[in-house]
Amino acid sequence: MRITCPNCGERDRREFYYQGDALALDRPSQDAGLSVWDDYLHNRGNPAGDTKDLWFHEAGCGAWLVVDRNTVTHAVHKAVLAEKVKR
Amino acid sequence: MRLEQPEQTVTFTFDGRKLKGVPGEPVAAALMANGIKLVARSFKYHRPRGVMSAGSEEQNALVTVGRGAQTEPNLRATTLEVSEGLEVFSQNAWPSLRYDMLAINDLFSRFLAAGFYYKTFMWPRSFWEKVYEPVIRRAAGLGALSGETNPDDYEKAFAFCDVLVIGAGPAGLMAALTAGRAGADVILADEDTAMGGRLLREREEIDGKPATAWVAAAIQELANLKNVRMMTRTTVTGAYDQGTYAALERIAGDRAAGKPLECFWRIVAKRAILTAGALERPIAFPNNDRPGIMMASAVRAYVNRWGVAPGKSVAVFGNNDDAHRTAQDLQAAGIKVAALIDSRDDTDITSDFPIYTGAQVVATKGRHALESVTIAYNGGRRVIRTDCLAMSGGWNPTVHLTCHMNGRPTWNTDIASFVPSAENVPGMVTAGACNGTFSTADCLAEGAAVAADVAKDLGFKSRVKVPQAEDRTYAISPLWAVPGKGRQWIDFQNDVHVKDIKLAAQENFRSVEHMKRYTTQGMAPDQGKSSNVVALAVLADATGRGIPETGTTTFRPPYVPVSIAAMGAGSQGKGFAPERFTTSHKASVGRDAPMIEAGLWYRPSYFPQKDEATWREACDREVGYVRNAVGVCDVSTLGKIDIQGPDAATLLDFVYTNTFSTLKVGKVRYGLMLREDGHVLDDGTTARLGEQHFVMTTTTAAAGLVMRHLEFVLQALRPDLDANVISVTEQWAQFAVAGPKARALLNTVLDQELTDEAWPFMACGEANVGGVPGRLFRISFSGEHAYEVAVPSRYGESLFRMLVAQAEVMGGGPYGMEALNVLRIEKGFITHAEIHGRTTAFDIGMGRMVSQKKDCIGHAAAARPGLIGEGRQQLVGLRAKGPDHPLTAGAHLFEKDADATRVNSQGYTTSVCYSPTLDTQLALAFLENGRARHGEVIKLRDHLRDVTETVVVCDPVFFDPTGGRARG
Amino acid sequence: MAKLIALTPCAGLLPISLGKIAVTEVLPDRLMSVAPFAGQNKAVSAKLKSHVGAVLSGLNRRIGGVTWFGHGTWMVAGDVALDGLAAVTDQSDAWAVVAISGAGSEDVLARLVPIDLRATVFKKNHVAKTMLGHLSVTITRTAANTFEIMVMRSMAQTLVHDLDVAMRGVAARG
Amino acid sequence: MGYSGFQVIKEGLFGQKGWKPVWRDPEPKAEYDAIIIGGGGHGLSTAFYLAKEHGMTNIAVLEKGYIGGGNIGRNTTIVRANYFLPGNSEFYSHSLKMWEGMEQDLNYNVMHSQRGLINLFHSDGQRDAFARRGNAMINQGDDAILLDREGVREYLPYLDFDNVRFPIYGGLYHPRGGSARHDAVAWGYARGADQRGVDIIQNCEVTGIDIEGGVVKGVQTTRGAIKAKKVGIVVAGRSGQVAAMAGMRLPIESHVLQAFVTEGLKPIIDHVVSFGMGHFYISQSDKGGLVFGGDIDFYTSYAARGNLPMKEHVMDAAMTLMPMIGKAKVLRSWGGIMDMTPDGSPIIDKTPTEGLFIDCGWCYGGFKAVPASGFSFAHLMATGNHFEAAAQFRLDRFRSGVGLMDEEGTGSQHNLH
Repeated sequence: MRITCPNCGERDRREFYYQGDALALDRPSQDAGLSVWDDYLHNRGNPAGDTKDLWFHEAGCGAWLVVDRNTVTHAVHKAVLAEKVKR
Repeated sequence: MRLEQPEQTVTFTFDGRKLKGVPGEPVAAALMANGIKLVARSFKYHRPRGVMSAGSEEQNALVTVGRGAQTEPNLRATTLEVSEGLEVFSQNAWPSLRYDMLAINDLFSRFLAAGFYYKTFMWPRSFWEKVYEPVIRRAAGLGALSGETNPDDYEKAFAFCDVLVIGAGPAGLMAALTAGRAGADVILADEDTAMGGRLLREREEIDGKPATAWVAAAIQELANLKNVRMMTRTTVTGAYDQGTYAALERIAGDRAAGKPLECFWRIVAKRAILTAGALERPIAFPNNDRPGIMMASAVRAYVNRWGVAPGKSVAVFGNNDDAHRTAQDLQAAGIKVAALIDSRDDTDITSDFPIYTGAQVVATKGRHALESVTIAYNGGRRVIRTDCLAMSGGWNPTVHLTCHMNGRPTWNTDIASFVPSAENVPGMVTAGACNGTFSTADCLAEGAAVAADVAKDLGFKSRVKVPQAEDRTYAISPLWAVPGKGRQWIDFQNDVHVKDIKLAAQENFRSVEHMKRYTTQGMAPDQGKSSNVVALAVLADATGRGIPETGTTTFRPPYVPVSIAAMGAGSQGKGFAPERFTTSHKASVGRDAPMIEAGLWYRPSYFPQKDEATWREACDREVGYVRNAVGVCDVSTLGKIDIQGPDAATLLDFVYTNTFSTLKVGKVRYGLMLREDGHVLDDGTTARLGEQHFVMTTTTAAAGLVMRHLEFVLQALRPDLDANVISVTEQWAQFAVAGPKARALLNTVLDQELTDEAWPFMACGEANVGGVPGRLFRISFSGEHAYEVAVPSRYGESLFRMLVAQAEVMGGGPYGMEALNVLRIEKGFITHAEIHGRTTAFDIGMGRMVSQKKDCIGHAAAARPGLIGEGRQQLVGLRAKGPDHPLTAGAHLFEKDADATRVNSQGYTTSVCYSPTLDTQLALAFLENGRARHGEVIKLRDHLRDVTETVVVCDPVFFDPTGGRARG
Repeated sequence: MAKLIALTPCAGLLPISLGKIAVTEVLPDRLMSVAPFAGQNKAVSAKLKSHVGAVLSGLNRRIGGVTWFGHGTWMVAGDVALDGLAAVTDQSDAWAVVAISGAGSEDVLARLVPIDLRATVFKKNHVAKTMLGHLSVTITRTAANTFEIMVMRSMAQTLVHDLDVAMRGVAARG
Repeated sequence: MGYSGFQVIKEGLFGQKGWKPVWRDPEPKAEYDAIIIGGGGHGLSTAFYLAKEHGMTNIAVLEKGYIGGGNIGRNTTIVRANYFLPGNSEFYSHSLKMWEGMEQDLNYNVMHSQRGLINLFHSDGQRDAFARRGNAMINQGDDAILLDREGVREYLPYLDFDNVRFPIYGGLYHPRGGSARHDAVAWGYARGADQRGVDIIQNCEVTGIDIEGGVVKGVQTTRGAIKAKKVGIVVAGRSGQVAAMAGMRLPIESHVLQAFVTEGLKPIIDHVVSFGMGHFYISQSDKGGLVFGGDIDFYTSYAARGNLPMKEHVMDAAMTLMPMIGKAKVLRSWGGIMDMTPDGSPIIDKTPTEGLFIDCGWCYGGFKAVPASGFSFAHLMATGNHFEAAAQFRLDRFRSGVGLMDEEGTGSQHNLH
């Protein structure tokens, strides 16, 4: 798999660390309650199709990316800087 | 027999027999030239087998090459190149290829039908491992590994191109020429020793010249194009996401010259053109596996390309026009054609050799070499004496790579075979025979057209110029199996025959996947390249379905077997992971310290002295340095992260459970970090060097993890925070100087006087060493009066030597990991032995360090009911009965009189040591409700090491509980 | 008075050469990482221009002594004072810097680096944060046949070993 | 018909004509007492034990493709009981005991071979963790032996002990660990269930779950609606999609785990061996192929195929651990889709919908669990109570934090287990 890092350009999958669903960006408040935190930490839509997830260009520029990709075809549609998505 | 005398020959051996061969020709050709027909024994029934093909799809002729550690089993004699001194051995036969004891399996074959082993060998139960299985295992397997360490070099490499052309036959050469001429970066890869594909094997003309001349000209032109890279002996083995292809290159030349044997390529191509050709498939007639029965196209290859006659009197059996070529080529080469047997009634050929149309081979004779075939013809039978039968059941396009990304091929009735479906592998197109396009003229045209389209897509302008070539039609009438007496082999490599597949259908293994798994069809080294379609057809027939409904099994990478050494090149020995060395490494090694792995780092275990017999003696002495004088330890491996910015303190408050915004400049604070799920991530100290400047230390193990975590927080969770983090682990060589004489020692190396007033416990700041600006931290991981002094790494070795020399003057010296561990256990300080990923702040008694005034990572999840409370196993100390009662790490804990069973287990030890300071054995442990049980006597049981001890539960801080020594 | 002796990261490891390819140690005087605070890139560039004669380079580029060094970070060869504008961290001792030069250097790196370093693609003063074998590295093309490679100091030996093996592989092919 | 050596000889003499279908291909009925969605190892064994232990024979297994086509047919066939956290420990211990009688129970040779499993360790810290595990295994009544370096050398002389990046300190030897013929397990259970009257229905994809008033009523399939009062979801790799039909969101991510096999070789690796400094484990099949695997590909995927960097990493580990393996050749690599949970341990539980049950989240340890998982799930479906040895595999443990079984200690990131 190859991902186009917004900083570095297209790179081999081996340069990236994968974390998981991009819902991790939406951290609940401290007092949101167990169920909200359970959803945030554990429960996943886990789609067979397009998904957004978080990757870290660890052996590259060190940017956290939100990658738009397909879990069935492995097509990678887009990668953007996580800090831009968040802002 | 050779058709012409070769210019040059070399000597190689087969099973010890010296033979002449032409350098570079396949061993199969050389064996043939030497009249050797029997070259292998089959997998299951140990039937005598000969060479079947002329390529990497070979099913029968697997051999072993070399001796000792260089032994390489399961090489195909059809692709193995002859060289001087090459030693080739047959395999899977004992005592010899000719007289193989296990051929007895063949006699009992009626009892060894597909899947028979699922139905027996069940009684008595204990016999499976002891009796049945060992016998089966010894009989199974083809070649043997030497069991010795691989002595050869292999390498890996990356390559990039606009267009990867896979296969250099007519379509591939045209594609490469077209794309190359247009200016695209082209890689042309072919698994053969020379470019040209089937044009090297056929008698054909292109542009009025022999095809081989056209090939030579094409290669010359490609070689002159700077943007084209030609890779021979290179098999593209797999297609992966986003245009990544794996390829295996067998490197030509002398093994002894230090050349790598193979190179495993990762090729990234914007586009790929698959021009992999097609493979001829056998016909399943009775006893179609005798040595001397070959693929018709292979016979042409040996005659036309290698100048070797596979037989003296050759018969040809086919169901398609292409088989006719074989007969014609044999005749042209002056080899007797015993018969052309065409299963079709209406075929149109005239010649002066015997032709039987509407005929089928129904029997064969000859144990170690073919002697005759019997054909059914005109309602009767006829025996034809022949020593070689060339068979052709038609052609299977080599669609494999188009299926590597889960694509499925489509059945094409016209050619009775599967062809690639469109859009199988993004960026890859197909042309030529692999696409079901068989005539040379069509292949050339399709290769050029496809490449022109690809070049245009990539922004290049191209002109299509296609040479004139033969445009024969390919007519075929399916013939899969011929009934008769004797087994009709389909998968020669796994000894699967027609009856096996019928039995599978009978037992409801009707799905093609079930049939494959039940009969092992297509699971041998060739992965059913030649046989799968025949098997499908037989299954379709047996289940009353058509072939398209029956479907295919999945082709998966690699296309040809790839050695583990090639894909794992560079990792043997120490190459598996980088090695990290501290600046004091050489000095420590110079003191004979055993260096042990700590993550990727090496750290000294202990520093032995001459009179010491065990590591314990050294360790006790080093502990004594720190407790009584002064010890020096390199702590540079701990992660150091520089944190700067207006929001640096806010960041720290968010990632640590405790508060850092209140920390004063020039001070250090211990911090605890949680994962978002509420368990401990790491701990360490963070120093405030300036209002907006901190330096964080992490454990050695978690340095990378914490760095990634901080970046995650800053970029993904809190981009509103204006702070930057960068690792400075490598910038600073940092040494712990610990013990009552620590200050005195430092005063011998520091440029300014170190005083308790200026440097109280947990102070930090700049300090110069010999004019070099350094940093000093008054922190302690031993519980003693201690400092960590840091200088830029270039001075690390020098400072280490200096500190150690001064320490020795003061009755101290260097200490290693063993002593460091004892010192911290005595003080109840935790490491990742305790914070192993399942512990919470509550468990380690730091619940109160989780500030309730602010949010932090892990705060909410740590409050889950399951993560706190009496039922949790909590950190405690355990004290043994005395110094002669060693405790073991990993032992479980039980109430004093309880049985050592799972339900009774209340905890376990994590770290143990002999404490020379307290002269007893200690352990840190987790114990259910442990904090409330100090003073209780419990049982420690280690089944593995047969240790049972009674121990007293106590506070984990065994030594100096008030911490006066570190402050003093 | 104590006197500390300095050692370079590749002391005892370099130089090495085989055929036309040589690997030598590069010893920058001073390396400072510069990570501008929010909204300060322009101001930092202006200051750098006066300190070291170059502005913050673009992504994946080097200008003079200023090398892009990853997300929001540059490595500056030389002393800088950017108080309040950027996180400035002394990295002078953190990196082993080597140069590989000579015809065939690209082939050596192609055995180790998963990116396209051919001259048509990766030109002079192009920078890549990438891998070399299992190492994280920063690679800059400094001349037609010369690349500069930066690796963490502690891993200098592995870098040199990996280059050495790849050089022998290239040489053996002739 | 019973299978035996006698029968094999008899059929051999009479041209194999007498062998009957191993399972029937019945048409689905309009209604069953219970439906199992998923004809993999766990689903088939659930059906078998529902019939055998609970007398529920009017049941059906619905399989969208062919039975045994999922992870039961794509794994590296390792069978072991070497867990150390309560919850897992007793469950896998129970499972191993069931393996030990499986062939006789099923009258089918699944070639369960207790050739012994050796987990290598490469540091003092790892040794301590393995010691804790080994002691937990013995506490549970299973077997474990702590080997030092020389002890490992006696069993595995071909490992690189001397010139290696991460030297071998020793190993935890689990003599009762081993391997089995994976496909045969599916077929054996299918045959056993079929013989007891269970309908195994292939090419029947469930497209919806009928729920009324919080109670399950049946399923919609590509072959029509089928009613049932009890429905069990056992569809590893697709758990999220099928659970979504019942409005559930699971604590599961799907990840690909690759596996590899070499050509047949004469016996060389007698044990199951696992590396401690990277995910790599290997055994040799009875056919002679070296069967091995590594870590998951790390990113969520349903593609059932793996990437190249992970392949290389696995080969790297092979070469550093046992460099004698270099000249063996990989024939085939494939991927299975794993249900990865936040603690690396499975789920066997009721769902909020009455009559709907779920068995999922086996991560990459599902093969060895096949008998006990089916046994436990059948128990839960038939009686409504959790089987004791599987009682901790609850869905709500993540929410509450009670009874987490994070053997790896890597926390709630699904792909790290």
